Amino acid sequence: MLEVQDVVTAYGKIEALKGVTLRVGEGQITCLLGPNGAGKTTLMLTITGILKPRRGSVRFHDKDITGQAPGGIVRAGIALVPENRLVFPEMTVAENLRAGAYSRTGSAASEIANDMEAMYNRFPRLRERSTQMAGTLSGGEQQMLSVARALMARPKLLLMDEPSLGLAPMIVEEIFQIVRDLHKDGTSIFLVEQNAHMALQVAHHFYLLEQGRVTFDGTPGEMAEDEVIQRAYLGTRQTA
Amino acid sequence: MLRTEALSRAFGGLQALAELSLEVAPGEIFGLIGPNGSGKTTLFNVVTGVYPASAGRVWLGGEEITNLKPAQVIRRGVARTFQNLRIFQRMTVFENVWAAQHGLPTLRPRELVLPDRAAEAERRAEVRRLLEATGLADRAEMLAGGLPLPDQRRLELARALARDPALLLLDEPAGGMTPRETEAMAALIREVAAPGRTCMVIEHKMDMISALCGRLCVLNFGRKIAEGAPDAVLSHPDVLEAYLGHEAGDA
Amino acid sequence: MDPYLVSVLSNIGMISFIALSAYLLLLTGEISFGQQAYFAISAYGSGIATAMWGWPFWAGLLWGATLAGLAATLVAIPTLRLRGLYFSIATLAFAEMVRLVFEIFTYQVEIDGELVGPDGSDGFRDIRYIYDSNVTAFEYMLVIYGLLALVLIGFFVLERARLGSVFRMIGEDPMLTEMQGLNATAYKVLAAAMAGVIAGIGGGLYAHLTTYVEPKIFNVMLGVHSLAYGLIGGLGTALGPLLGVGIDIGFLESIRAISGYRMIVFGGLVAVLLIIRPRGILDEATVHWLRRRWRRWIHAQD
Amino acid sequence: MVDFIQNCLDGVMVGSSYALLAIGFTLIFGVMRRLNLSYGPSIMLGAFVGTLVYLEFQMGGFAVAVATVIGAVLAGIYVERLCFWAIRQGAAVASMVSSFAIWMQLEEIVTVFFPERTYPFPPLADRTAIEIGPFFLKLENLIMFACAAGLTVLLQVLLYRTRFGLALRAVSENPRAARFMGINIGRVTFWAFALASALGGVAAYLIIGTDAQITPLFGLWATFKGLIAMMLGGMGSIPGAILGGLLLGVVEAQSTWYLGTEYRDLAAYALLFLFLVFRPGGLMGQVAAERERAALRRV
Repeated sequence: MLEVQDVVTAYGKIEALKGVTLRVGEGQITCLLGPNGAGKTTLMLTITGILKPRRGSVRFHDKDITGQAPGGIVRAGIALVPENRLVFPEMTVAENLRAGAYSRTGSAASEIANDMEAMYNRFPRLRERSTQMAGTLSGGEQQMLSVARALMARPKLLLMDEPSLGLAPMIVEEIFQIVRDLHKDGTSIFLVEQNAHMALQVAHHFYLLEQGRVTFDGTPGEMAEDEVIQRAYLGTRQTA
Repeated sequence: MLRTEALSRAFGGLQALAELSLEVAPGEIFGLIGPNGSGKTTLFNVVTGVYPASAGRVWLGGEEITNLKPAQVIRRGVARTFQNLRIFQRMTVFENVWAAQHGLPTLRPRELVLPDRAAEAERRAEVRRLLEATGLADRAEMLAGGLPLPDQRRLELARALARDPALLLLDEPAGGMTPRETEAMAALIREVAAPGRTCMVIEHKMDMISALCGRLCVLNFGRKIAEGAPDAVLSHPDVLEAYLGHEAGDA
Repeated sequence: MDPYLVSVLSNIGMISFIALSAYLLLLTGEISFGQQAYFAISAYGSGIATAMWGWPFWAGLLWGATLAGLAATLVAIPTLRLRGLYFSIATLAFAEMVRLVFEIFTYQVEIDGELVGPDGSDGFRDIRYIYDSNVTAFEYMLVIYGLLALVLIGFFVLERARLGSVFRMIGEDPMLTEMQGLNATAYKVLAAAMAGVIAGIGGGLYAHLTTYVEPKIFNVMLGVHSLAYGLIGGLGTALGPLLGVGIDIGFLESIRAISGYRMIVFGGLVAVLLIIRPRGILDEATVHWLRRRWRRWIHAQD
Repeated sequence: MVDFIQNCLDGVMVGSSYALLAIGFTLIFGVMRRLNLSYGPSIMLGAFVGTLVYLEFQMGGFAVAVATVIGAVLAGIYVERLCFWAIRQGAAVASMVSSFAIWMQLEEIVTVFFPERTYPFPPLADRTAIEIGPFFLKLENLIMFACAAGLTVLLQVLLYRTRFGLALRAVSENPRAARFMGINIGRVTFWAFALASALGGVAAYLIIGTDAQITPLFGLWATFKGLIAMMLGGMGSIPGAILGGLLLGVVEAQSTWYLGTEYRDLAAYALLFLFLVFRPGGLMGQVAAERERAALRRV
């Protein structure tokens, strides 16, 4: 459904992505692993149209979306749950959700209200806090709001940039449960994670991004067998 | 060397450090691990006076340094590096390391304007030695902003060493590095940085941490959940639960 | 020498002091809209000393510059805690306060049957020391450039010394500077005091050249110009602000075709330069590059 | 006591013009987190377009008002493209200095075309004074006060009830996240500037109308009054801008009465300086100060 072909993205002279090729299958959970500074967030920004690639193409549903404006890409059906959640702290929970639906110019107000209702049903805690400022929410609640806000755009593909970052293990479990539920409801998911253990439980396909290059491409089974990845992203006990 | 007693720091409702008591012995390499946001960097910030502590106390080598101003803490023999890399981008590599000497207690205020020839030559030679040791000598005259990431991390280390600190705080010194670069950095810490001083290292790279550190402390929600030798700590059930995840336990 | 040329050059020299003053603060990362306040304080202070108290010129100039430095220190202590925009606006507010105080400041004594001294918004006339002592305009220009040379030498010493490096460190990252064991606030106050003295020297020279100062000259436009000179000419070296002054007064003011449109050209020039060269023509990278070329050239000669 | 209250009333009346100017400043600062110092000169330029229409075509109040607003918006957009849009993020200070440079430019453009010291402007209302007990109010000031109040309500509705307002607030709180929602930041800031300039045009029309004459110095006056009012109120808060404007007006009126005209501006700057040193967040600044602290924490 999403095909990234030989993408090069640079900040000035420094190439953060040095020819990345990968694909995200329809109805699948695809996971991208990699160390800090490998270019994972840059890839997310390139897919969402915030950064323009110097070379290569991004195709979504067989349509070239390279270099389109971010608004157009959201309308095409790709929404991002950004790293560090990035909720609007001095707007209420309800306003945050409305901001998520900003790009849906075609939808009637009632339709958006219905979707907000659906979000409150999926995340009851957000309903309780719908008139609170988002900045007063706990980290886990903010992450849920961030996911709900992205879903308000009715995406076909949901990009999630390190949703477990800085969250307590129990909340991480919860977030991954949400990922499973969303997948069950038919949303394709492209997940950026450092928490390889959790990702292994949900993802259908793995990519490893290192220094701007894809250095591994395979199934969870293949990944679990790869010794280098074992050591870098899973194992701690072998060397300990 | 460094001792904290019930050290706490809150940001609004968020408890970044909760009654943390630690003791780091002179000469050891002490590892600090834990999930993102568990308070590791906050500990460095409170120790170096960037944030005042909400409660609790800090001692450095027997002297209480709780809530001293950053410059005062640093002048008592502490140096640090930064997780998100802070270098003086508009200065050359050489100047970055040279800059660390401006605030040395041994440098008299007059020397900021009118240096003693001999002493200044000796200090400049020391900068060159450090650049040599960290493998940056051939880039001394480059503007630091143009260095690749691993070199910037090494530059931070060289700059910290220029203060010849008794306590060296390293915040993810191998962050964003490939395994090979990580090994090189570990060797640099072990052979150049650590001898003759106390080090505290924050890292997410368990290979590096367990090979480098004599003792580890694991933080979660600002609290200590385990402390001790790497083997014991990394198989501690709470640590697996909070930081390493269940799978590691099964592997 | 042509009297017109002497007057233009004298002007360039005097304005250079206040441009260097703003530049020194720019090095520490602070934008001051208010250096004209110290220029004014010294203009009045040194004028009062020579015209009313009968002090010699050099003592009056020293006194004016000292007053300016003291005032700058006193203002710096509370305001340097403020960051960025807040500091800039505070300096602006202070400078306007100084100007408005001079609008109502009256202190006159009778000398040889005539009232001498500041008279509110009518200004301060007859600061005649230079003329009474038969110093020619050309000689006075040499005095200005002599002092400017001294200040510039001071800057070059500073740039090579650790202190200059401390100022630049603060300009880049005050927190990281603290992490090198340096009290960033104290050094900023020092920089502000030095900047006050430098502006003060310019102010004292100005009062004695024109023999007449009035409060409205020291308005915000003077402050902004002096700030803009550094930003145009470049923040990589003390020659940057001088280049800025030269471009504005020496070049733009002397082209007939744009007389009456000078602000249009100057304003546009500043705006465009801030887009394409945010740290001026002679910025740090350019200065670094030039130094390397120079060193290489020297090597090649050996 | 009667004097004191009359001064307060006068202050509030004059202060409503400061409040009008501060709203535009605040709108721009709220969205961009940057200061537009050439706000005053750009609406001054707009007012001179109005004067041109008044003098050349002998048209009345409404046409002049429209011309003023159009001129102000065009000048505002010029400033936005050159000093804000072209200078990218992280350069708040560069934008501020650049807007100061453009200030000088705009002022000189006006003086080239309008070399006289003052020009006539259609008066806003007859100089009728309204008596309430021992107190006097002027009709034109009441109009201004009503406009300030009305515009505040309108702005609050726009900010809190419309899609554009949602986008505007999203951009000011977190531009990065706003982009992920598909909000076009460039477009939002463009329209915010246009809106602020239009408001400034209205303010200029009302303020200059009360004097019935205009000078190029209006730009400097408008920037300083609006800026001081905004900083007193707390940067980025619209109710704060109103309060700051009124406070400034009252302080000026009282100092004029008790100390004399020559102390009026001095008192205003002294107040600003003291506020900056002791309460940089301004009257309504708790929120802004909190935000600063939050930003610091992320360092």
